Amino acid sequence: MGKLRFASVWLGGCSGCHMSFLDLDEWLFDLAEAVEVVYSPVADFKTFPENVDVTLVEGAIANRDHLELIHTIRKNSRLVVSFGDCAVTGNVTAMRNPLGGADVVLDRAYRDAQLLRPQVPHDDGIVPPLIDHVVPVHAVIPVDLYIPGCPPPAKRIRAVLQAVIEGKSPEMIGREMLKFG
Amino acid sequence: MPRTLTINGQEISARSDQTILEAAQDANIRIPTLCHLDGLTDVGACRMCLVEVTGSNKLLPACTTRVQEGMEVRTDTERLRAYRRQIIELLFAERNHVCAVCVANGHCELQNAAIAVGMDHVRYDYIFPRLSVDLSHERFGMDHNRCILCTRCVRACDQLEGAHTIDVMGRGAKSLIIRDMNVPWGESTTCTSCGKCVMACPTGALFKQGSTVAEMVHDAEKLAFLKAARERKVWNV
Amino acid sequence: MTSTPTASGRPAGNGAATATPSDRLASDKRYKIIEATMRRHGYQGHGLIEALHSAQEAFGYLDDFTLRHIARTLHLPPSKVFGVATFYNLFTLKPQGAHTCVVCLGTACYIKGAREVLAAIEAEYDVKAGGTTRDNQLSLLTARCFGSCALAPVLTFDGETIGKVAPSAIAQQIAQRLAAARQTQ
Amino acid sequence: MNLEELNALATSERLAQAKKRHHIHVCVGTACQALNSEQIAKALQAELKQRGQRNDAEVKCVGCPGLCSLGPLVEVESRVNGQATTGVPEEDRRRSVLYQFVKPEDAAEIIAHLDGEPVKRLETPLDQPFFTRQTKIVLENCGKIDPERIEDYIAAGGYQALMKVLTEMTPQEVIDEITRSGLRGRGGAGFPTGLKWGTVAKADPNAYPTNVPEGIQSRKFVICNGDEGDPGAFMDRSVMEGDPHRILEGMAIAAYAVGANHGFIYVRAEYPLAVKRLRTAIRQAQRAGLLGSGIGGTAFSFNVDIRLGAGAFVCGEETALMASIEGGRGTPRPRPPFPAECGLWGCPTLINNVETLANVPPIIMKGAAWFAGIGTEKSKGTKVFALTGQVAHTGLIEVPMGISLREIVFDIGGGIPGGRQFKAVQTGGPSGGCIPAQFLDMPVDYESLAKVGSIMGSGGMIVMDDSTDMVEVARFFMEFCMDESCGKCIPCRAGTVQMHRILTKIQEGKATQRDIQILEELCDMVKHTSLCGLGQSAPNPVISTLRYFREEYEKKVNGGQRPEAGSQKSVVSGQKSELEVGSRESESSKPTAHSS
Repeated sequence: MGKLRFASVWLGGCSGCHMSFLDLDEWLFDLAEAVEVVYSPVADFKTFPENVDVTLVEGAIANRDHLELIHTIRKNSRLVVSFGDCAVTGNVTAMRNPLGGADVVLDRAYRDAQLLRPQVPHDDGIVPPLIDHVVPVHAVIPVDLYIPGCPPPAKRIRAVLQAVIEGKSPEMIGREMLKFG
Repeated sequence: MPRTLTINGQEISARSDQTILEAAQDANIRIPTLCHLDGLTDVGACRMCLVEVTGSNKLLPACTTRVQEGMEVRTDTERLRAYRRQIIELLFAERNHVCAVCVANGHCELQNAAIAVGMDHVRYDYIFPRLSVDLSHERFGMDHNRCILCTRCVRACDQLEGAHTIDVMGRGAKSLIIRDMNVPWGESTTCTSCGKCVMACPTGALFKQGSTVAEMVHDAEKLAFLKAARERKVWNV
Repeated sequence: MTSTPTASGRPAGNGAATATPSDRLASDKRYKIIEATMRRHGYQGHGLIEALHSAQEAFGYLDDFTLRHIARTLHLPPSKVFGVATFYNLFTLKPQGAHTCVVCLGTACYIKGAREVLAAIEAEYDVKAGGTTRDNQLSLLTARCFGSCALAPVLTFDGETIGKVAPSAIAQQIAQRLAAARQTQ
Repeated sequence: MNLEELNALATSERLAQAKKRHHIHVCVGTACQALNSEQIAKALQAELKQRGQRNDAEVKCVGCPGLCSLGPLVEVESRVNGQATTGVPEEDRRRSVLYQFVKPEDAAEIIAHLDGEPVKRLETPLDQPFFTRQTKIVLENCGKIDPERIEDYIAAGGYQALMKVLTEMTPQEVIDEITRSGLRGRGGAGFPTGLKWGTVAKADPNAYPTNVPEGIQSRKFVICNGDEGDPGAFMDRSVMEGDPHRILEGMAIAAYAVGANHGFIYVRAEYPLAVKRLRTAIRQAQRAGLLGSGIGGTAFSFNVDIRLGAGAFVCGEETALMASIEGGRGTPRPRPPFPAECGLWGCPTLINNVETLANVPPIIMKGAAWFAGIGTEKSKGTKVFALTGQVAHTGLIEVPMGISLREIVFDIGGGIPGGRQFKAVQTGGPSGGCIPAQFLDMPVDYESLAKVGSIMGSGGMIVMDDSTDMVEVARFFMEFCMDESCGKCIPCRAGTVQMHRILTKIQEGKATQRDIQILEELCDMVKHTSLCGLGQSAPNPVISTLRYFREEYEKKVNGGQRPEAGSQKSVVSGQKSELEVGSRESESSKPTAHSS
């Protein structure tokens, strides 16, 4: 059996889930035995590859770039895993939603709160256009597995990945595996 | 007169004035609840404690249904589990329950219920209503984002404190917990600042000022104690 | 809050800021009507909804002062009175415009195009259902069913029923009535 | 007033009426009144005065004769050959003419033609199926008597049933008679009325803690539920407006049977005319000694109060209605205990719908066997329907149970106008369902309607033609339930919001098959877990349209064309349109980087 082609992506989130992933410490070496990392914010890849076996998605869908990427991810991945509360629920990233839309949020961040030169950065490509409402990943594409937690504890990540490597579906039951927050 | 009934096949006896929920609690059988709180009257609103009873074509709330002789109760069927998960998902979608930044994280009955029903994600669209946080009271705060409208605070204020400062305004999804005529908490002229509502709250909707994430531990048992002490002179010291 | 004219043109329930509550209760005869309703129910809590009906009829809406007065008189907690006043659709806490248009959205009206009628009025008067125009002339409301289904789609203008209305004609029908009302003033 | 006095009043009133050769009935029901029918009555009266014919003709304002779509209606009943002497003239010497779309300026012509040929241009035939296919029990007085005169009701045999039960029957005999008649609740669920009465009669007023307010001398209550909230239903309104004393009499009989001394009529505030006429009727009945203490010279006392709703559909639910009468928020509570044991202020309480109570006096007078002879085996008597929507004759009809939908829609209703095809008939309002053409020959009774996924409901019957978008119908009713949910229980409060959201997405073409699956799961959950009837039946319009018109859902989900009529453009939320744009773009453009 060849190695699983493994990817992780960082969308609208704080990267805390990836930090927690790194908390797997020495088990990361075991993981490296079983998977080949083909795309990740902790490695240098430019485009999301094809034929990925499992992709961990951290973060909610918050802008146009996320929207584009998530469809590619779904198309190219056998297993898409919503990784952490932002991906699963929208979480902190989605706390801007009740404000009512992208413009209001940009005003709050770049105009109203600034004393010097209040303006929204407008140069091309500087900031991907925000979508009006942040949504969890499964609101856009079908998702195969959900790992709640902000961030998910390393043990929980390991339990899921262990099962995936062994070709089983992880048992998402109980406080250890399911607690949000 | 005692009644004999079965819950999940287990034969138990109960007093005739007991509800299914009370009988189950005495027999150490757990039935999930949200709007129930020992020490307050039951309203049968959250529907988490619905059980199947042989011979009834309707599901019955365990908290308000009295036991009957020979009753066969099932509390944990696949169908009930599916309904309970849907109810919890509806609550999470209805308002802004962000566990990660909630004062009650780790001490929340809604969060616990989500774990119990096996909720790994919410299938419904999040509504993201715009709701306020009332920090006008010097000791307590109210975050409507976290409120599940269980009315435990309303009942605690009315039945245990006797102030009836708190009630519900509006209706349907627009219902809102209010103090007096929808005044900021700090301006309420009837509130005694006794804190019973805060004790009664199952989530992070009511909290002590100064609590930060995961620091707010409710003290709901105090209310049951208070009632027992007042009415039956029972001090479990 | 400031004094706002009601449908009848009389000053609304909010008196001058200097008047004491008892002044206001004594000077405004409309409180006598509410008083009579409450007396009829023995000043007991079960008369609350009837009292709110009286107050709404007398003032056109329910203001804070009146709600507090009713709460005091019926020995009810203010939060309960407020909870009841906001539960029922017919009670309103905001002053209404000089004229009121209520569009029926019952099933019979709905399938005969009540939505389009409502949309036409909303567009013409730049007001959303439940709101009042900026000049306080027209409040636009919706109702669940007048039971006048044979006249569907139907609406009322200041209590007058207008049946079988067409989306294309309704704006003008209302304009005529508003103009007529202005002339009689 | 005792029985002799009642009979004397009835006789003298009949004699007075017999002196008139022409009885001109002007409908002043809500629909006709909205079309100025009171002006017509005034014009007719003025015309009579001018012509000096006042002595042999009278103008009477009456309740709804039913054919609202042709209103304002004026009916002229004349004695053709008889003499204006004493005695009640025979029926066959009377002639009735019905005028439609009458205007005040038609008064002169109508009066001028009283003795000659009817005014042809205004006449509408009375032998059309709309009238001939009906059987009137509940509505027998509507359109015939002046609802604001108790004498008129008494002359038509009113309050005889009350006198009969008070002087000849024990409460148990009354309950037995109602039980034998097979009468079932006309408010929706069809619970056997006799059984309900019997339960309240047997209930112990001290079984539960009570808190009856001071000044109300009763430990059991009778409530008439006049909170007719289904959109498209106005049966109860017409009865309350057209024959209010009938309801009072039915309530008094029920109160005698169950042992109550106080009653409430809970009426929608949206029905001001009904409220006014009921108030008048109560005053008149009290003055005549037919309400109050010592009714009919017996020891029986019964008072009636009116309570106004304030715009909350959920108050049609029994426990919510009682909470509202007690002055609170109209939120329901779990049952048991049932109102029959623990109702208003904790007392045993009988709640019956307007139409149910209106059936009571004729059952007492004509007997249970007579009533049970009408209708089907399990559904006895008649049912009043408000026939509306895409049908030629809209209005109020009363038909024997068991009549087919086809007879109602095509014979009585005159079929679908505008050359369109029948598509469905919606019964039971927001709690009911849409019945497709394949069931047109089905008998209309409680069980048959339930079998096809609808309910009898209170009697709204809305006909839909082939231009109707059934998903939109489902969305409309879901919006209604969402707005009317009291918010107490989670499944109804939050479930209706989510179901409405999915239906809206379907209408906007933004839903997937998965959404339909989630919708169906929600329907099942909300139906079985909601606290009260509002939530439990809220999914019904969705379930029934999914059952019979699933292809319309599928078409929209799969990006098909929407039917042109009935569909509404809803507000498109920014969120959804963004996602759509994104999903289209993602297919063509290559992602370049991820962002943080």
